[in-house]
Amino acid sequence: MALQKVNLKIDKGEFVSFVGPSGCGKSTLLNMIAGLIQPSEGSLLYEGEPVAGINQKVGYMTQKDTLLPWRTTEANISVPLEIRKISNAEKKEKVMRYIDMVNLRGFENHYPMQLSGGMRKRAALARTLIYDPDTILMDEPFGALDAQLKLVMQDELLRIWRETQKTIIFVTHDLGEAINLSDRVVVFGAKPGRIRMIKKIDLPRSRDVFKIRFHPHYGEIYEELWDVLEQDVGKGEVV
Amino acid sequence: MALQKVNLKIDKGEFVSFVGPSGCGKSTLLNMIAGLIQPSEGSLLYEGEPVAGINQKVGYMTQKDTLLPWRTTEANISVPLEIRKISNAEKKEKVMRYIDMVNLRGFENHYPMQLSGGMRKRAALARTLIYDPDTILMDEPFGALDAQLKLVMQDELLRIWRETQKTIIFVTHDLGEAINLSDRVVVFGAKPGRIRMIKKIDLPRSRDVFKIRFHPHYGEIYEELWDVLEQDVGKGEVV
Amino acid sequence: MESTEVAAYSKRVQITRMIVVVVLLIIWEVTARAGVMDVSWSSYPSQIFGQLSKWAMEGILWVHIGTTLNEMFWGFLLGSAMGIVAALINGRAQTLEKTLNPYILAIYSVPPVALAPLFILWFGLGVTGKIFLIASIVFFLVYLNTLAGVKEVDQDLIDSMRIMGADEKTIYTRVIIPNAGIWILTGLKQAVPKAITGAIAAEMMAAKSGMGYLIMESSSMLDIGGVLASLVVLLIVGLALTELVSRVERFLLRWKTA
Amino acid sequence: SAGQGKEAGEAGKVKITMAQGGDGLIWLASYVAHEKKLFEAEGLEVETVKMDGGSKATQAVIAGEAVAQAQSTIHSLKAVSEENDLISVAVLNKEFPVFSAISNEAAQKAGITKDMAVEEQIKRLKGLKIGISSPGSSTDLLIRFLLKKVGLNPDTDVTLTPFGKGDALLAALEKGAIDVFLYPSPYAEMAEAKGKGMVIINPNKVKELQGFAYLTLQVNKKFIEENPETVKKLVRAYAKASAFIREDEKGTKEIIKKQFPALDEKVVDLSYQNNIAAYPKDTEEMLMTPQQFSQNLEWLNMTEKKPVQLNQEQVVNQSFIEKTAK
Amino acid sequence: MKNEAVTIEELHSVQQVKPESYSVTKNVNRLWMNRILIGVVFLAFWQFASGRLIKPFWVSDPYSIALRLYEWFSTGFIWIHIQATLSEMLIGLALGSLLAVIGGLLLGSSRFLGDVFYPIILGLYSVPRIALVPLFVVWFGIGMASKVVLVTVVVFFLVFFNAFTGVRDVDQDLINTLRIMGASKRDIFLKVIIPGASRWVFTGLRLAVPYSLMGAVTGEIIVANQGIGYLVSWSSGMFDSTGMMAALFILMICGVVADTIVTRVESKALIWKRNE
Ligand SMILES: Nc1ncnc2c1ncn2[C@@H]1O[C@H](COP(=O)(O)OP(=O)(O)OP(=O)(O)O)[C@@H](O)[C@H]1O
Ligand SMILES: Nc1ncnc2c1ncn2[C@@H]1O[C@H](COP(=O)(O)OP(=O)(O)OP(=O)(O)O)[C@@H](O)[C@H]1O
Ligand SMILES: [Mg+2]
Ligand SMILES: [Mg+2]
Repeated sequence: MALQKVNLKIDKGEFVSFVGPSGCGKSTLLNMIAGLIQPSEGSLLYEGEPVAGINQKVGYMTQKDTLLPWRTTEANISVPLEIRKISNAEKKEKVMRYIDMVNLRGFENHYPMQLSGGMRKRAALARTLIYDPDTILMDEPFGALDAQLKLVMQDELLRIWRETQKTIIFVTHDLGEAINLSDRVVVFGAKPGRIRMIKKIDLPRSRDVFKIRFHPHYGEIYEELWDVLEQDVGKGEVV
Repeated sequence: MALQKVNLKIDKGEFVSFVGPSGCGKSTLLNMIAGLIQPSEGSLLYEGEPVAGINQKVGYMTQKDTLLPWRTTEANISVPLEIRKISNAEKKEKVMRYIDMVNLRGFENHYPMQLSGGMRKRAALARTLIYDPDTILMDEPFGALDAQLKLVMQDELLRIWRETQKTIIFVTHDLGEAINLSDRVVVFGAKPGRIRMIKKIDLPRSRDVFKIRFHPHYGEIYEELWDVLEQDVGKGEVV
Repeated sequence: MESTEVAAYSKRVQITRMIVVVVLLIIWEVTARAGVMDVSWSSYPSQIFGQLSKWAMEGILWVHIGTTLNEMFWGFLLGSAMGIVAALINGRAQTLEKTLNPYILAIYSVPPVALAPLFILWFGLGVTGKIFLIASIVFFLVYLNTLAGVKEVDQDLIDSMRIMGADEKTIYTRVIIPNAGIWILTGLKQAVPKAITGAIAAEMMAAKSGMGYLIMESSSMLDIGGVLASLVVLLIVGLALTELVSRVERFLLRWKTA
Repeated sequence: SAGQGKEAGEAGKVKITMAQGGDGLIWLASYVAHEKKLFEAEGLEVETVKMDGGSKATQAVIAGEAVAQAQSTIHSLKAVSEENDLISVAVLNKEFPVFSAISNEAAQKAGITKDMAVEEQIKRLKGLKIGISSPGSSTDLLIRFLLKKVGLNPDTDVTLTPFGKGDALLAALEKGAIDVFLYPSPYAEMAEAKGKGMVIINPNKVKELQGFAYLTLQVNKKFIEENPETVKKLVRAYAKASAFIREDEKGTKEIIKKQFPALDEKVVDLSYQNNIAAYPKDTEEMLMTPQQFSQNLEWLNMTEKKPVQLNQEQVVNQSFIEKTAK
Repeated sequence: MKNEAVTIEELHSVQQVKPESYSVTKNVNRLWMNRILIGVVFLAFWQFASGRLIKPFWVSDPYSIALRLYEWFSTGFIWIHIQATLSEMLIGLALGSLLAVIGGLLLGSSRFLGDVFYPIILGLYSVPRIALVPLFVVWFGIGMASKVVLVTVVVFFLVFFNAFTGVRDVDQDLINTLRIMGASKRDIFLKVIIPGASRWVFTGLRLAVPYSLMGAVTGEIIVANQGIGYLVSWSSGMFDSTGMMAALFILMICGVVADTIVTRVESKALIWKRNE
C-alpha cells in the first residue's frame, strides 16, 4: 500500500509541490491524477469529475525521460501537435516558439542521445507546454541538473506559470526548490505515504529564485518543513 | 579538450570536493587520477609517481552504478576480497561488518535490481571501503538520494573518513554538500574546464552536517563560491 | 581516438585478415597438391577459382545467381513483411500471442524441407514455391525478433503518448514500430543466411536453374570443385547482403550511435 | 502448371514440364531426346525440372505440376495404390539397370570376386554396410529382394542406409562409410574405374529379374485425358531416343560423356554395356506384358503390410504406342 | 468547487499490480481452454477437409495419424527413433554451444582478433550447410557423428554471434571498476565477462534449440537409418502421408518441450534480471 488516506484539494492556477522520502508514493499519486493507475479506495476528482482512464486534460513530465529516442528535439516537441493533426506550417512555427522558450535553439536536429540531461528535461518541458494542458504534473523535473542550471530552470518555469496561469503539481526532493516555487508544499511521511503537513508558502510573488532564499521568512519555513521531514529520515528506503 | 591547464595538489588525508557546471571535466579528472585515461599534456603524479595505467591505489565510486547486476549485495561487496584471495571465513565476517556500516543489514541477498537508488549507492560505498585504498574518488555519490538521506550519508562518510584517515576526492553538484564535507572546494569553470577557485573551508572539525549550515561563516562561504559558479551558469550545457 | 589512429587500426585489421585468408588458402592448395587430402572430395582453391572464372566467362554464373537472388528477394520481402505484421498484431494482443505461442513454436520446429510435397502441391515447381519456402523460413526469425521488440517497448513512452491524447494507431506508428526497429533489423540480419540456405534447399529439391541447381548438377557430375565454387559465390552474396542490411541498420538507427 | 500442353506461341510448339528424380543412365533416353532435339521434332518444348529423388518427382506429376516423368514402374504402382492418377504409357527400360559396387577392402574381407556367381556374391554380403538411395526406392527393394532370395534378412543381416543420390553413395564408399552401394549407372562403374572397388551383382543375371519392366514413361492421368495428342508425341520422341541408343553406339557415348564430363572412356564403355540391353529395340518392346506387370506388383507387395490390389488397366495405357512406327 | 483542479478524498491505493498476474489461475485456465479450442477446431477442419477438399494422399487425416501414433508408441517402435534424434540434437547442442561460447569469449574479448575473424566467420555462416551434408557424410560417416557435426555447426553460429556480441556489450565501466580494485585478467573474465555475456548466450541458445532439432532432422532426412527425420523421409518416399505427419507431430512436441525447458532454465539462471 503506497498511499494511506490522502485528502487534498488543489485550486486552479495553483503551484503545489510534493516532498517526502523516497518511495512514499509521490509518483504514485501523480500517476493516479494522470489516470495511469486507479485508486483502490477513496475518490480522486479532476475538475469535479472522477478520473476514469487516462486523463488527457493534464500534461505529465514523468520522473523518467520519455522523449522518443528516435526523434530529434524538434520532432519530439511536435508530437502533441501531430496527434492533434495541426497543419505543418502552423506546427513548425509553434514548435520553434517553444524551442526558443526553453532555450534549445541550435539543438533542433539533435537526437535525445546527443543532448545533456538538462537539455532533455527542457525538451520534455517544451513538449508538455506545447500540448497546452490545463494542469501540468512534474515529477522531479530538475533533479539531474547542476545547482546553477536548476535555478535558471526554476526561474523560467515560474515565468511560464505566470504567463500561462496553469495549475502545476511539482514533485521534488529539494526542499529549497519546493519553497522557491510553490504556493503550498505538501509533505508526505514515510511509507505507507500519508500527508504529514500542508504548508502555505507566504513568500511574496513574483519571486526571484536567485534571491528568495535571503528573504527573512525563508529560513523559518525551511526549518519548519525540515523538522517534519526529518521524522522520516531513513524510513523511506525500503524496496 | 575537456580540461585546460589544471594545477592542483592534494595532501594525504585531505577531503577535497570538486564542483562546477555539467560537462566541465570533473569526471574526466577523476578518470585520469584513476589512470583510466591519460592526460594529453602535463603531468599527473600520485604519491610522487606519474600515473601510468590503472591506478590500483585508489578506490573509485563512479558516477554510474557499477555494481555487478548478477551478484547480490553481499557478493558485490566481497568482490575486492575475492580479488585479493581472502579466505572465506574472514571474508564473510568482514563483509558483514561493512554491510552494517552502510546500514544494509537485511538486504544481503538482494540483487541490485531489487535495491533502491540510495541502497545501491551505499552498497557501492561499502565495496569501495572494504577494498581499503589510500585514496577514495567519489563522483556524485549522493546525487540520487533524497535530501534527508543525503545528510545521513554525509554524516556517515565523515565518520568513516575520520576513522580511517583516507584521502577523499569528492565530486558534487550540491554546493552545500561540498561545504559540509570538505577541507577545500575546487570550483571548475565551464568548458574547457579550468580551475576558477580553490576555497579553503575553514569551518571547525568535526562537523555535524545537520547543523553546520547554521554556522556564522557558512553563508559567507556559500555566497563566495556561488558567485564564482554563477559566472558559468548555462555555459556548461554543451554536449 | 584520433581518426588517423582509427584508420591505421582498421588497415592493420584488414591486412591481417587478408593474410589469414591467404595463408589458409595456400595451406589448402599445397596439402591438396601434395596429396595429403583427397582432391576428388575436397578440391583446391585454384581449381575452384578456375571453375568460377569459367562460369563467369560462359555467363552461366550470372544466370544462376540472378535466379537465386530473385527468389531470395521476393521470399525475403514476403517473409519479413508477414513476420513483422504478425508480430505487430500479436505483440500488442497479449492473450492472442500467448494462446498461439505453442502452435507457432511447434510449426517453427518443422524443417520446411520435410514439407516439400505440400509446397510442390500448393505452389508448384516454379519460382513461387521457392519464394514461399524462403518466406516461411524468414518469417519465423523476423516474427520472433519483432515480437521481442514489440513486447520490449517502454510502457512509459506509451503512457506519455496516451496522456497527450494519442490513439492506438498513433501509438503504433510513433512508438511501437520505431522502437521495434532494432529488433526487426536483428531479425533481418539473421534471416539473410537462412534465406540463402532456404533458396538453395528449395532449388536442390526441384529446379532448372539457380545456385542450388548448380550445386546439385556439379555434385551429381562428381564435380566437387563446382560445388565449392558455388558455395564461394554464396559466401560472397551472403556477406554483401549482410553488409547491406547493416548499412540500412546504421542509417535507421543513427539516433542510437549519433 | 496451368496452360501446360496448350498450343504455345508462334512456333506452334507445345510446352510441357517433365520431372526427373536425379541423374543417371536410366534417364539416358531423356538426355538423348534433348540432345538430339527429338522433342522439338515432335513439336514439343520440354522443360525438365530436376527433383531431389524419385518420390518427389512422382509427387510433382501427381500434383499436375509436371506432366510426365521417366520413373521406375514400382513408384507409379505405389502412388496409384494410394488412389492417384498416374498412368504408365510406355516401357523405357526392360531390364533392371541398377548396379552394385563393393569397396576393395570389403570385397577382400568378404571374399567376393567379380566372376563369382551372383547368388554367391549376395550371400557374402552378410554383415556389410550397404548404401541405398532412399527407403522404398528401387535400390532398397532390389537389395531386399536379393537378400531374401538367398535366405538373408535385410533388416538384421546387413545395415541398409539411405544416401539420396549416387554421388553421395560413391563418396561414402570411397571414404569407407559403407561397403557396398546400389544405384543406377554410372556410379558403380565410377567406383571401379577409380580403383576404389568393383561392380558386382549384375541384376540381369538373376532369373527373376530378366525382362523386368523397370522404367516407364508416366503421365498425369488428367493430362492424358485432355491432351492425348501431346502424349502420343512424347511417346514417339522416347521411342526414337531408345532406337538411337540401340543403333548409334558412338553417338550415345558422346551424349553420356557430355552429361557426365567427369567420366573417363572406360567408365563410359562399361556403363554403356551395362545399360544397352535395357533399351527397347522397337515400339513392340515398349509395351508392357501382363507378366511384367505382375512382376512389378509382386515387387511392390514385397514390403507392403497390406498387399496392393491393382489390375493393369488401372495403371497402364498402351494406346499411345504406335506399333507400326518401326 | 468550480475553482478546484484536483480533489483528493480519503485516497487509498494498493501496490501496483501487474495486470497479467491478476487472478492468475483463472487466466491460465482460460488460456488453455483457448489453446485447446484452437487445436480442436483445426483438427476438426482437417478431418473434414481430408477426402473432401484435399486428397488424403497429401495430408492424411488426424484420425489416421492418431492411430499411427498409437501404434508406434504401443509397439515401442518409435522410441529408438526419438532417442536417436534427441541424442544427436543434445550432443550437437552441447558441443556447438561450448565451442561457440569459447570462441565468442575469445574473439569478443580481444578487439583485434575479433575484428579480424568476425567477418570471416560471418561469411562462413552464409554458406548453406545443406549443400555440405554429403561432404559431412564423407568426412564423418553415416552414423550419429555426421548429424552431430551438422547440429554442432548450426548451433555454433547462432550462439557464437550472441556470445561475441555479449562480450562486446559488457559494460566497460564494470571492467574498469574491477581493474582499479586490482583484478587480474582472469578475475575480470570470470566475474564480469562471463556473467555479463550470459544473457546474450541464452538468447542465442533459445534460437539454437529449434534449429538444432531441425539440423538433426535435416541430416536424417538426407542420410540415416534411424531418427525422426528418417521416418519423415521414409514415409515420404513411400507416399505415406500419415506416417510423415505423425513423425512431424512428434517433432513438434519435441520442439515445444525443448523450448519450454530452455525458458525455465533461463529464468532460473538469470534471476538477477527479474526485479521483484
Ligand atoms: N511498478 C511498480 N511495481 C511495484 N511496486 C511499485 C512500482 N512502482 C512503485 N512501487 C512502489 O510503490 C511505492 C511508491 O512508489 P513511488 O514511485 O510513488 O515513490 P516516490 O515517492 O515517487 O519515490 P521517489 O522519490 O523515489 O521517486 C514504493 O514503495 C514502490 O516500491
Ligand atoms: N566518452 C566520451 N566521449 C566523448 N566525449 C566525452 C566522453 N566523456 C566525456 N566527454 C566530454 O568531456 C567533457 C567533460 O565531461 P565530464 O564527464 O568530465 O564532465 P563532468 O564535469 O563530470 O560533468 P557532469 O557534472 O555532468 O558529470 C564533456 O564535454 C563531455 O562531453
Ligand atoms: Mg517518484
Ligand atoms: Mg561527471
